[in-house]
Amino acid sequence: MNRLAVELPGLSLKNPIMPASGCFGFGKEYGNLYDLSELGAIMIKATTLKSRFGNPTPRVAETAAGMLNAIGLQNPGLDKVLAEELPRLEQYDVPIIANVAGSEVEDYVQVAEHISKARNVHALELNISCPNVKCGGIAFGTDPVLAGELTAAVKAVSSVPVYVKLSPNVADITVIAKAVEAAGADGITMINTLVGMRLDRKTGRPVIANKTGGLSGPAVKPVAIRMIYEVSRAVDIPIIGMGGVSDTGDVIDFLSAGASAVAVGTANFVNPFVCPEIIRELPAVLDELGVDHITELIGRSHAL
Amino acid sequence: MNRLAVELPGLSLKNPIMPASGCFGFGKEYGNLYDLSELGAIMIKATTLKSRFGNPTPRVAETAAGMLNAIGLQNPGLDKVLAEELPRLEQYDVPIIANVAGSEVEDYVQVAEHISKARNVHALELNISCPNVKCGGIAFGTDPVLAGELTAAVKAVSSVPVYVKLSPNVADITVIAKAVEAAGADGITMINTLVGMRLDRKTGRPVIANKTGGLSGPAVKPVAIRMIYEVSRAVDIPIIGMGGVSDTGDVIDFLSAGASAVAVGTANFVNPFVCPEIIRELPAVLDELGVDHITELIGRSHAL
Amino acid sequence: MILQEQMTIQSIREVADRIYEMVLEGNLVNEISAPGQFVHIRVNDTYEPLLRRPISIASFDRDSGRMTLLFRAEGRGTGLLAQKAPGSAVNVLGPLGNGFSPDQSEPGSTALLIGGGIGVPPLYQLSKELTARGVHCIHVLGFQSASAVFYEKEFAALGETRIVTADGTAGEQGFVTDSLRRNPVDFSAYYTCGPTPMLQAIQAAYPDKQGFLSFEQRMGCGIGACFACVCKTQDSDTRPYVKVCSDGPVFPAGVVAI
Amino acid sequence: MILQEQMTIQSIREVADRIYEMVLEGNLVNEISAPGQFVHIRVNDTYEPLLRRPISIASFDRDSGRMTLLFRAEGRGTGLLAQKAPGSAVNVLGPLGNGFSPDQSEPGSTALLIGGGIGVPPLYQLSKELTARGVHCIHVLGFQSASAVFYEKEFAALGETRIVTADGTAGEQGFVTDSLRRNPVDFSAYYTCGPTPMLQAIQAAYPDKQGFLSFEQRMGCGIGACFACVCKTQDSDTRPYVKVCSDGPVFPAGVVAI
Ligand SMILES: Cc1cc2nc3c(=O)[nH]c(=O)nc-3n(C[C@H](O)[C@H](O)[C@H](O)COP(=O)(O)OP(=O)(O)OC[C@H]3O[C@@H](n4cnc5c(N)ncnc54)[C@H](O)[C@@H]3O)c2cc1C
Ligand SMILES: Cc1cc2nc3c(=O)[nH]c(=O)nc-3n(C[C@H](O)[C@H](O)[C@H](O)COP(=O)(O)OP(=O)(O)OC[C@H]3O[C@@H](n4cnc5c(N)ncnc54)[C@H](O)[C@@H]3O)c2cc1C
Ligand SMILES: Cc1cc2nc3c(=O)[nH]c(=O)nc-3n(C[C@H](O)[C@H](O)[C@H](O)COP(=O)(O)O)c2cc1C
Ligand SMILES: Cc1cc2nc3c(=O)[nH]c(=O)nc-3n(C[C@H](O)[C@H](O)[C@H](O)COP(=O)(O)O)c2cc1C
Ligand code: FES
Ligand code: FES
Repeated sequence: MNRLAVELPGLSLKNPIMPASGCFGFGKEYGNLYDLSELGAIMIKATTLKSRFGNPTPRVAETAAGMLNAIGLQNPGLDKVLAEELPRLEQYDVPIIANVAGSEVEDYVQVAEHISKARNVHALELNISCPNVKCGGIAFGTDPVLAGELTAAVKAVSSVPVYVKLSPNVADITVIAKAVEAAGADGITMINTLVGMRLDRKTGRPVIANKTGGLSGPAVKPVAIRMIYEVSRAVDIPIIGMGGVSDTGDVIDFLSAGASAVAVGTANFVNPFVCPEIIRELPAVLDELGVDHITELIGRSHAL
Repeated sequence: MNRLAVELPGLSLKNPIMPASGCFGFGKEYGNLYDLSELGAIMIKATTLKSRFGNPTPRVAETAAGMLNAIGLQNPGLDKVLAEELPRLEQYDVPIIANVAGSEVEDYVQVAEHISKARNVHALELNISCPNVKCGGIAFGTDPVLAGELTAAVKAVSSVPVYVKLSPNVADITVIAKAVEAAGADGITMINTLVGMRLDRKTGRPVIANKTGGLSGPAVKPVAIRMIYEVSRAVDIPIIGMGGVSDTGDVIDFLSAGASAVAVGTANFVNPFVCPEIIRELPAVLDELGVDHITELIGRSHAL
Repeated sequence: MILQEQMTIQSIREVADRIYEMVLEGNLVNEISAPGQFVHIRVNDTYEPLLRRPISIASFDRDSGRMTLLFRAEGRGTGLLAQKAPGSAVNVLGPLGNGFSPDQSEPGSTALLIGGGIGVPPLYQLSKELTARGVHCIHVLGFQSASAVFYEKEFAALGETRIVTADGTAGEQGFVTDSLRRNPVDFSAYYTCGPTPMLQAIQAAYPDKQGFLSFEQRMGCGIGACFACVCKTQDSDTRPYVKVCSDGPVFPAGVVAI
Repeated sequence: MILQEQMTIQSIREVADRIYEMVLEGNLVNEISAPGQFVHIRVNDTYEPLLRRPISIASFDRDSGRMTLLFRAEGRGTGLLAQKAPGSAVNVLGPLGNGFSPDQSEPGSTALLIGGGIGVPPLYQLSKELTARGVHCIHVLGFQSASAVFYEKEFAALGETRIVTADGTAGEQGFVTDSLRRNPVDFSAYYTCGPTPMLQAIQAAYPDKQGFLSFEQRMGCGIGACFACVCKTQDSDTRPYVKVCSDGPVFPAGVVAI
């Protein structure tokens, strides 16, 4: 028995650990450091219909136990991702979750339709929560009606299960979660980044050229845990949790909060080997906790 | 000329530094450590009509560069605050900002009416953003209509200017800010805490008895800075900024973002002398920045 | 008076499995007024860990300006504290709280001192002061297992000392209350510090004795301002709550609702 | 191959005002392939500071397994790095990026090496390699003021070395470009590293020369995955952008749009 295996819609994960979208590119660079087949899955960088250059630099800034980014969904566009990035990832025994972004419903639909047909794409992650682009993205993620409509439109064309990535920049995240569940989402991924800003001490001006950026890293973990706890009680579809996961203990916390699998973002920049290290450490932690199978940890926080 | 003096509605501050509500009690304990007359002002602990015991313990938990609290507005109630706490503070040459909380509009109104008549209370801080009590508090802070109605009701009875304390747990904080401005608020204080959760590693259960708590400290600073930046562009009333302020550099950042004065919360627990230390360091920092008067720093981030 | 001071580490050594003894020197020692007071330690000057850690004063000596702490390297904060080198400085806030009053025991009387795990340290200074007053001290000290036992000799030098371990690898097997049930002792007042269930059991076992209990609670400020560390009281009409940091950590039996 | 290694600090010393020279030993040195590559350093194992810091390799020696870094204690991260003690370990990721190619200069030719401030370090290894190839090196090194000047002797040992300071407290007064305008030099290729305005001025000053520029950019991953460090290119049709960390930090003149 594989004590780490987790079954989710479209995804037979050998372990519940995967790099988060935007923090791992299309796997090429990390693939030079370790065997990507070790991973449970890979969430690739957001893909849009046309290639995007993204925002001006500086695009990142450090904050206390966190970082801000405003990459602005830079990516080579659907055609190149289909022609180059996804085929290169076929050498690994690892399911790909394709992060889909756009400005209009129609953009999302077109990307979803085509990318969901790629051989190694086992699920889509609908990015309705990117805070760093002017149109689209977060607008869908803060309005339950728009979020539901977009989900339904993408579900209608996707060949694989659809996960919707939620924004934490809302008053009540369960409202959005229920809306996308009702619209047919197969799962939820959360959280995307909190909108933040850092100023230059000397000039007083924003450090990031885009002014605001998305806050990620250990600083946001308490918010992520709380929201996953709330959403996992509000919906019946599974959650892939993220937001500050940096070590094996964090993975335990996210599963306990109610996530069924866990994505690692910013921590890849701090320690590029963090994902395989966590995967190797997990069995010993299960022993310590007296747990046979990792799925027993899911939702422990809800026990009365 | 006092290079640190700031004039705000109801408040002639000798410097823009004050302890944040709930992080300084009613000044008694810190008054044993240093002379409270050094402070620009004091925001006292939330006062409710009746005394409150608050939430069960544990009430605090540490997080990466932050902490969670769920005190639950414990306070001795309006009568005791008027009879004991406020008179004791009269020995100091420092304006008091009274933090007013309640469950119903009527509670707020009663507390506001009476406490605003106390000799040393120069302004009210309407707490519509406490995440740690079941009724009231945050409910008002996430609904612009309720927030406006409450503000107007309190303004109608208050003998001193009314500042409204905003919650960061919203999708668009400018909407609430504009609503309370329109309802007659004299100023805004922000941000209160972000709702978060920490789980016990062994049991998977929430560490805090109340389950969720309010996240404060350096971790939330980028969110506070961003929101102050946004609100200071959206309204014409002044802002007292807070959220992670721990040193003199942070004060510069908050003023640059658009705050006219700055409150220090969690940092008092880390260094009980942090407020007077910052006040003493500020003139040298103004020199370094080549600034004559501290008010020149306000809103620097908005420059094009 | 409460000071915030950069105290110098005179020595640090592991006295039992993950239990460290740290000797600190500074002016703060002059301000200590009673055994059972504690200090609030900032383990480094970064934001991680952010909060201070409360640690009891295990013993102190005004002449040398030194005090001893005994702590378990438990989580992140105490783990970092254990790695400090002699000669380096630690940011200490204290002395805090109200400790035990050795005056409560008459010279010639017998005091029972019951400690559990990292609740043992403050009893050491207390026993020294009681013994100096001519009070006869009996120590019953509970630990998880032999590897966790510390300061056995130090306590034995002051009076009868029973070691009790949960797994029986040292001294008697069981909890301190088991030992006291098996072999009762005669005493006039008890003083105890340890995990809450232990305090509860002891208070229940000696309803008629004068007793003093030292409590633990998660803390924010450590000085009474933040209301993090409150406990409900048994007589809630006269005094609805107490704060462990500033009203305690030591309370007479019957005050705190446990 | 890129390694993540706990490298041992052999020595650390302040060579100018807030400029530190740190010698590190480890296997990573075997992987260095060119002058101008950099490493990405995690200054401690807490979350504060969170991100790694990019620092150029100033020189290295495969035989001893050692490399030298020169960095300015600027903010929080480099400030902590400067406090490290010899014998302790630092978490280093590298070698990263593509450096300068000494092969681009023929033996016997003259190379102009222009450095500004903390852009000076990578030029040292470059000059060593060029000189070893028989290339004649002229160094023009710009600093804020006399107190910030470092490695003047080391560069002078390799070839003609001009020091230029903004305030004139050492060498010539002005910027490196002022110096080169006042006293032009004859050379076949230039190599430069420093603040972007300096790179811009140099590229503009020598439009017809072969040149290689090393760029700085705020970084996340340091290995090409996060798109934090992109720059627009001059010929955006064939290649819309480059990443400083993995495509650079060194680019031939005319590639990056500055
Ligand atoms: C009045 C008092 C006196 C104490 N005296 C001693 C002593 O002499 N020796 C000793 O080893 N321990 C003592 N403790 C317990 C000690 O404070 C905790 O073990 C320590 O705070 C744990 O910190 P950490 O960094 O190891 O753990 P972490 O898990 O990193 O701590 C996370 C947070 O929880 C708090 N916390 C965790 N456990 C406790 C606890 N048991 N009590 C209060 N807060 C806790 C921490 O202070 C911190 O804020 C005392 C506690 C109190 C309240
Ligand atoms: C390829 C490359 C090579 C470099 N080589 C050297 C060198 O050899 N010697 C040296 O002293 N400096 C070098 N730098 C600059 C050095 O990385 C920064 O001075 C350092 O990151 C500042 O960190 P801090 O902790 O001191 O400042 P902080 O203000 O705490 O830094 C905050 C954040 O901003 C980033 N940052 C700040 N300044 C810079 C900068 N100029 N470039 C990139 N990121 C920055 C930090 O990495 C960090 O993420 C190099 C930069 C790059 C990109
Ligand atoms: C540099 C960077 C780029 C990101 N790009 C994307 C993206 O393209 N699509 C997306 O859905 N999320 C993106 N994110 C958000 C992460 O996937 C993740 O939700 C968030 O960072 C929280 O996780 P962490 O704290 O582990 O980083 C990005 C985050 C970072 C730091
Ligand atoms: C222990 C604690 C108690 C608090 N109690 C109150 C309160 O009674 N009323 C209120 O408006 N805010 C309260 N706050 C919020 C603070 O005033 C402040 O808005 C917040 O903590 C952010 O600032 P900081 O990061 O500097 O702590 C409390 C915060 C803490 C940490
Ligand atoms: S810890 Fe703040 S009141 Fe006790
Ligand atoms: S720093 Fe991540 S791509 Fe260059």
